[in-house]
Amino acid sequence: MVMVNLILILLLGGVIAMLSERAGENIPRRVALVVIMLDLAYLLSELWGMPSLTQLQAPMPDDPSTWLMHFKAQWIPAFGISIELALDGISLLMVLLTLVLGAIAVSASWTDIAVKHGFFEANLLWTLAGVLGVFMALDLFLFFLFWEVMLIPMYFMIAIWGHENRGYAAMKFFIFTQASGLLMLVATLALVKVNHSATGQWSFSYFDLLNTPMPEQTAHWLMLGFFIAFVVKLPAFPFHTWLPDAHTQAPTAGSVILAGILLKTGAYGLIRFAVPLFPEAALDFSWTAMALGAAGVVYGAVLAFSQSDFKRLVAYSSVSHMGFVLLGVYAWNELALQGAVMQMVAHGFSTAALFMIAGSLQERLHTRDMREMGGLWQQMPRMGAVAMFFVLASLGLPGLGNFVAEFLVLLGLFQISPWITAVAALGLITGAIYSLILMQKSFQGEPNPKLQDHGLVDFAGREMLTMTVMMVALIGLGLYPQPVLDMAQPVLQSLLEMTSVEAMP
Amino acid sequence: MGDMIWLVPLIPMLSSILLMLGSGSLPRVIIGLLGVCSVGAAAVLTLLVGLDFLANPQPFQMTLWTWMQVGNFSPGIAFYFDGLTLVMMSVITGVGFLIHLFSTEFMEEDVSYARYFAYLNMFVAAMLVLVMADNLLLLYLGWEGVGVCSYLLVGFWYQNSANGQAARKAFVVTRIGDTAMALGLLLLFTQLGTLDIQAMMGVANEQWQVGDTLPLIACLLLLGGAVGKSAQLPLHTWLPDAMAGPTPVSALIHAATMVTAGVYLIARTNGLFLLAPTAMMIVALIGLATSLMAAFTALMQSDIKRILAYSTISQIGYMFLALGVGAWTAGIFHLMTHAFFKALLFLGSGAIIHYLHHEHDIFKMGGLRSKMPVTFWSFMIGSAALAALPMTSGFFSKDQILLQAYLQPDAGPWLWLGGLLGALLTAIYSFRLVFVVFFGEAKTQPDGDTGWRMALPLVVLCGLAMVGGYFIIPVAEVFPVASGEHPANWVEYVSISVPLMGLLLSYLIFHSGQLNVDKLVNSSLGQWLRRFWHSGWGIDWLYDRIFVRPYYRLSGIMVNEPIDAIYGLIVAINQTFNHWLAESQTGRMRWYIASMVFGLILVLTLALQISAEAL
Amino acid sequence: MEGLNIPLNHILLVSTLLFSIGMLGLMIRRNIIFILMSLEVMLNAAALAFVAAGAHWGQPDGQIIFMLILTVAAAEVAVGLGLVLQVQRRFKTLDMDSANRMRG
Amino acid sequence: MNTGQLMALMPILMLSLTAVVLMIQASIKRDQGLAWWITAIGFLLTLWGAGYAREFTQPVTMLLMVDDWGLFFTTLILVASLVTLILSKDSFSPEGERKEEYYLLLVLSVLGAVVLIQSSHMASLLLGMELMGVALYGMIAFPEKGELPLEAAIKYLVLSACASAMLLFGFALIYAATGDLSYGGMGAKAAAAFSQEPLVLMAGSAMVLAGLGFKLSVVPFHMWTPDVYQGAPTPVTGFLATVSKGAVFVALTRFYLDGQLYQYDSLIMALSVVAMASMLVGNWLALRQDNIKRLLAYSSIAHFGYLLIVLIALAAAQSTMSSELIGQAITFYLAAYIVTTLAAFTVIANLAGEDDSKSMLSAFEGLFWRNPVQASALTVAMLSFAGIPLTAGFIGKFYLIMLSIQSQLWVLLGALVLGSAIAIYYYLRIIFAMSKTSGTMIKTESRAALGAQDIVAALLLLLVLALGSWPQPFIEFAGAL
Repeated sequence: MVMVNLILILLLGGVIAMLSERAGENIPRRVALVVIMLDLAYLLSELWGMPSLTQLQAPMPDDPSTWLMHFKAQWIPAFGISIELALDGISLLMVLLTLVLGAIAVSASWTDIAVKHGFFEANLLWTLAGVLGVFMALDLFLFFLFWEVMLIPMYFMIAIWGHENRGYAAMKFFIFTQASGLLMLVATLALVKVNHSATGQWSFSYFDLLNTPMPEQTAHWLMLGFFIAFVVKLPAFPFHTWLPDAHTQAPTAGSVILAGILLKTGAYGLIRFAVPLFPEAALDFSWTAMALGAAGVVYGAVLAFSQSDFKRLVAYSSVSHMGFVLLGVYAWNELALQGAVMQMVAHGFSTAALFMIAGSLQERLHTRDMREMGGLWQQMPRMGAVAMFFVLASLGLPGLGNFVAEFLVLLGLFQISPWITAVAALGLITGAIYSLILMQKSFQGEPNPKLQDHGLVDFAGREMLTMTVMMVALIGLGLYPQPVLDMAQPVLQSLLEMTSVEAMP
Repeated sequence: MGDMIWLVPLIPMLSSILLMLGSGSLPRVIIGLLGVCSVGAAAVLTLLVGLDFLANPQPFQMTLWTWMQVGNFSPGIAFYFDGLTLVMMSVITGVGFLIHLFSTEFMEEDVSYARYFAYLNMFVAAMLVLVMADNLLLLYLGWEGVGVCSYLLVGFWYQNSANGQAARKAFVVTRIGDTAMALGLLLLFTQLGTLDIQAMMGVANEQWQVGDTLPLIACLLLLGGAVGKSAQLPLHTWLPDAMAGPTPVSALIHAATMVTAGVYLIARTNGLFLLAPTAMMIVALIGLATSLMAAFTALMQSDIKRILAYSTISQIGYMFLALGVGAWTAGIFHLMTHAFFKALLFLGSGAIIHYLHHEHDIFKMGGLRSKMPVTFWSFMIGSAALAALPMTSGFFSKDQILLQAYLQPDAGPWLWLGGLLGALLTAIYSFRLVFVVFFGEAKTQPDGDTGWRMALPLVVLCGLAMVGGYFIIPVAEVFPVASGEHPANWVEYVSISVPLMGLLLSYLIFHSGQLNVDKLVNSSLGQWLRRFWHSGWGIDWLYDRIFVRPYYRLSGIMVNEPIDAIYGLIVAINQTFNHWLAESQTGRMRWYIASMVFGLILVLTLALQISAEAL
Repeated sequence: MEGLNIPLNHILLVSTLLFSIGMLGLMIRRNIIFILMSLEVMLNAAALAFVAAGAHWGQPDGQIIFMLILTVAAAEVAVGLGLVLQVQRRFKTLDMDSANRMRG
Repeated sequence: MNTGQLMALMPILMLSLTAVVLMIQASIKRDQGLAWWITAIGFLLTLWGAGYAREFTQPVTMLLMVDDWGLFFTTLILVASLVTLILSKDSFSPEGERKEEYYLLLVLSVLGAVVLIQSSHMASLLLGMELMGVALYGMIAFPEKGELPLEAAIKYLVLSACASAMLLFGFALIYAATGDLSYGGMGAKAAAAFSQEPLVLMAGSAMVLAGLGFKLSVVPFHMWTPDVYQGAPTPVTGFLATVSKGAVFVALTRFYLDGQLYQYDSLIMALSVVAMASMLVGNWLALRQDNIKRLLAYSSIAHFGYLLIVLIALAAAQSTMSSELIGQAITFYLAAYIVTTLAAFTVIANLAGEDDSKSMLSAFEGLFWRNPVQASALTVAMLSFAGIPLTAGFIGKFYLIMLSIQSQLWVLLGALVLGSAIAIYYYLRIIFAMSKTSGTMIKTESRAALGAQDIVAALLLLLVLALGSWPQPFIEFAGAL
């Protein structure tokens, strides 16, 4: 019930936030912040007394009681569809990330949103609710439902509060994800059908659908359906082209949520569903997937370098970074998987922060074009320093979270294929190139004379607080990632065991 | 005392963080004090720990916490302390302290005083982590950390985009090496199951035979990192450009400490390199080639800092040569003495630049001998040590390198000859610098000579550059015992005399003018060589054509997302269908009826044809 | 009936022909009146086929349907003619090709 | 005919009664308010009658088949008619006079639809369809002003009559081949007829499909749809889209099932081609349409293309597995489609009225901020059309995909997925237009009270969401039919 409540709090909070606009324009964002904090506090208080948290056991796929939390209620018994939510280490990590970044996104929307504050915050909260659902749902029907429904408020966030080209971007985002979602729906239903033929039972439950026996050919096709849906969201090369537009056009808070959380649902889906449901097919497919991942790493980096739009550059850097996640998942050993999970968390913070910086710049300069910037450090040293920090994080400076992630991925990947690792490692070089050019064009270089009398305001309290949270998080992840690793470890362990048994019949 | 070593990097780090946080509000005095004293404290601590160690030379390891643990991969935030660590720490904190002190005066006028010291302190911290690291991953952390600090400091005056360009070049070029090194780490872990340096070398010795392919690949990958960081061929091009940073930065990072990290890395992993004689040979050859290439280039430069930069490249080449021939101790020894005299030279040049209104061109200087006596003597001593004139610190270290190179079994004499040529050139260009800048007629008037905060480091470094050669570095335990062989005496005599010849030549050419080389220089071949050498053997040009421009062109092509064009095509197809079909909706009823008739015929055809087949 | 021993298929052929003629008329005629007439032809073609089939099976159903078709056709034409009046009034023409304000 | 059969005919009787009362009323005193009420009460009575008749389900002569399934759709159609009625009240109020005939036509058309739904014989099908159609011509052409309704009506009349002719000719051929006019009889004799006169039987069936296909506006019999949708008064468009199409599809299903047409591969092939063409062409046509009524016309083409999958799946299911899903699928999809379409047309009728320029997309800009209830209803309707979860349309699509997988109709499934992917674009365009904030945005004025249309829209909105998010009761209900 805790998990249902978590989602309900956000849903209702959204309604309250929307209605609260009548009380004043600046009320909704406070409401939203309170709601998210409440949700977080609720989750933490529920976890507090949980003895299993200190010594997480491996969640067995065939035994829901070994999971941290499990909830199941009938929903559409005609098809064996139930409201089944469960929480294990990885889900918990993602849920925590979602809530923290959600709060950060509210902070990002503080001054960014000019109209319809209430509806904006409502959409934000609803998106978060949908994402939580995605991370917790273990009924495939329910998962698909959250997967699709979370896009709608996100669509509104881009379409209503986005920048100059918002219509196009929102549409592209929605169509890419929906069209790929259709494939997943087809694959899901086919999987259920196969399971139905085998057992005579309708069931959408993850636990029932694991180990569904099916011919190799079928497994390949079904796996592909899931795979495409997830890698579009991830996004992986060559399905990434919605991302630069959506990220660039979204309002800051939208970009934060998109990059910080929504992309992770794709990675989560791969780890949770695409591979475990079809272990053999995934194994056969892993070379293609890893090739796509490596291509994405390099391609995203090259594209990032060619951009002159601040946000677009950051967006392409996401493509590059998520390539590592794809590599990590399909290397499918403990090191690489830990790296992928780590990357999900670390990238969430680093990219969210960069988008917030981009948003702050746009708010102050009314442009994202880096050709209009230059030498901003002089007027906004704090923002410059913060930007430098996150740029360094994004290029994988050891000591910060992203490095741990990328290194673990590469380490795991190396055991599978040194050559793909070598290609992916090119991303470290190209990553440095685009990251540094970002700093050069915006904060360094000759100050743009046009901006001299702009009276630019440096980061102040609220912004610094938000940034500090993320900086501390990244340093913590970089120097002592163990808590995160420990949370994910038992889950990955059981996934690995399960699939390895499958792979060797 | 040993369990305090974690404080050594921590103090400068904390100071750096404090300086960053308080950059807007702290008064300058506090900033200076914080910056200098933190490194001073680190130096004192190092000294104390070092004394302890010398009394009881027992290497020890200290784990602060496990950095991460995934399966059997569990690198720690852990330090390892032995003689080599001590030498490196002493150089870093000692020379670092002096340079910090120097900087308080040098940077006095700068608006970003706090930022400067924050970066510089952070650099010291990172460098300390690098040399103290117990495992390669933590070493990599320090390694990248110093790279970032170098980037930040080279581009310290960020408003000039040329500086930014230089800084990025420094970072990216070294990153290429670093990536190779990272791959090396991956390979080592995958093969040996650990990244703890000591344990790893042990496993490697058990698992691999001398001459195996895997250690060769691993060593070459590590060498890639070392080559990048230490500015050796083919990744040396960033160092001359990195001179865009403030001069004390050049002294600290690009002469004394960071650029020698590659040497340290190879020395630290000597156990691996011993398993790969081919890699050792490559190290030696790279070192020799770099040292000669850079020496020739230094000879042609007119920018005082670039001369010193190429000289640094050249000297590190010597160190590589030493490592390559197995003269580990000599290499580290040269590292130390080089740190003394090159820091001295850089600081000296910093003083000149500071008081000469940021003049870099040595041909616009001249006759500074009397105006800046402290600087003059610094340069004299520094150049003497650089040229390895007898009794200077450089002499002892370089002499050892050359002698051991001679003993290298495969190509010893050739390496030795190459080294000699380099030594000759070194002597020529270093005294060329002295003669041109300090003798002759005065062309620019300096504002005065150094204040005490600049003078003191110079004087101390002068002393170190003179007597540093008598130090005995406690690394005997770290490296395998060298063979007790000695080459024939004539080898030694030749080695000693060559620098002196260089000095003489330099005197004759650049001071007395008795040896006129104008004709040679002005010949077409001479001109060509001059340009060729001046440009650093055209390597920058080559890289620009092979890598930089194609990358820009590629990104220029890609800016509009070729992949998106595919989706654009899909959209266009749909739009075309939409267009055609919308055209078909003419609004004319007869046309609609025609469509229905067509439909009827279609349905009838489908229905009838197949049933006819079924008959 | 018995006297005229025409095979069913022949009548069906004739009615098909009639139907096709009606359809052709629909396609080539512009005048709304002629269009309505063509429709009548088509409906009657169907009716003819029904009658013939009814005769073939010896059932009254065919004739009944024929009557229904007559009624239906009458209703269609009645409404149709009503609309024709309106068309004439508003468009000032009976040319159906000119009534194409809606398209695309 | 016994009493039970009479009771089974209760809905038809009630509607006929209403029609008679309306005529009498019009001849006594012309009062459109009263006529509206009579119609409304008549519909409510019929609703009751439909419930009442559930006790007496049975075949009534050979012409009509009164069963639960048909009664359910009767109910659904009556609900749709009630909504049409409510919408018509405002839509036609500027017309002023002669409204009574409109209501009469409405009642007659509904009567036709009910007969059509319950028909089990070619004659009743013909009568029901023509009654419904002829009344519809009148309804479409009802507005006195403007040329579009007239143009729409005449086009519909001519094309529809042409389609009727095809249908009738098809019937004649089938009759000629089998010698039976009732579906059941025809089905029973079809197998024998197929071996003797395959060409005549197939040609007849194909022509019937073509004729019914016209009413469902599947490609290539779709051309009339946009023009009629656009030209007809909006409530009538809604009526056409829901009642007329729904009833015809039910009739088609009965004919197809009882006539055992699913046995013939060639017919399945023809149906498949038509279905696929409809899915793709419909969506492509809608892609850049700016008139929302035309857009919905095109979208309906695609939707009936989707729906045909069920009939095709039936063919495969018959040979392989139980057809339990199939009945549910038709019921659910059609119900979802009707409810969703009603929601959409309710909003459009309210906003656009009879002004053609107001049904352009640009007129919907910023609707979210002007009228959140209506905008939400339209948004949910669009999401339901697009098949987004939590809406009724999603469950419908769920069934279709499930059926395609079960029957392994991969090509059709591919077309369904492709079509749905294309469709997202134009549904989203509408939503995007409504959410625009730019331009001269009037701040939401506090509206006095919710109008009747708002309530209808809100109810339909809730119904769409309820069907989508809690479908279990309805699935059970549909399964029991």
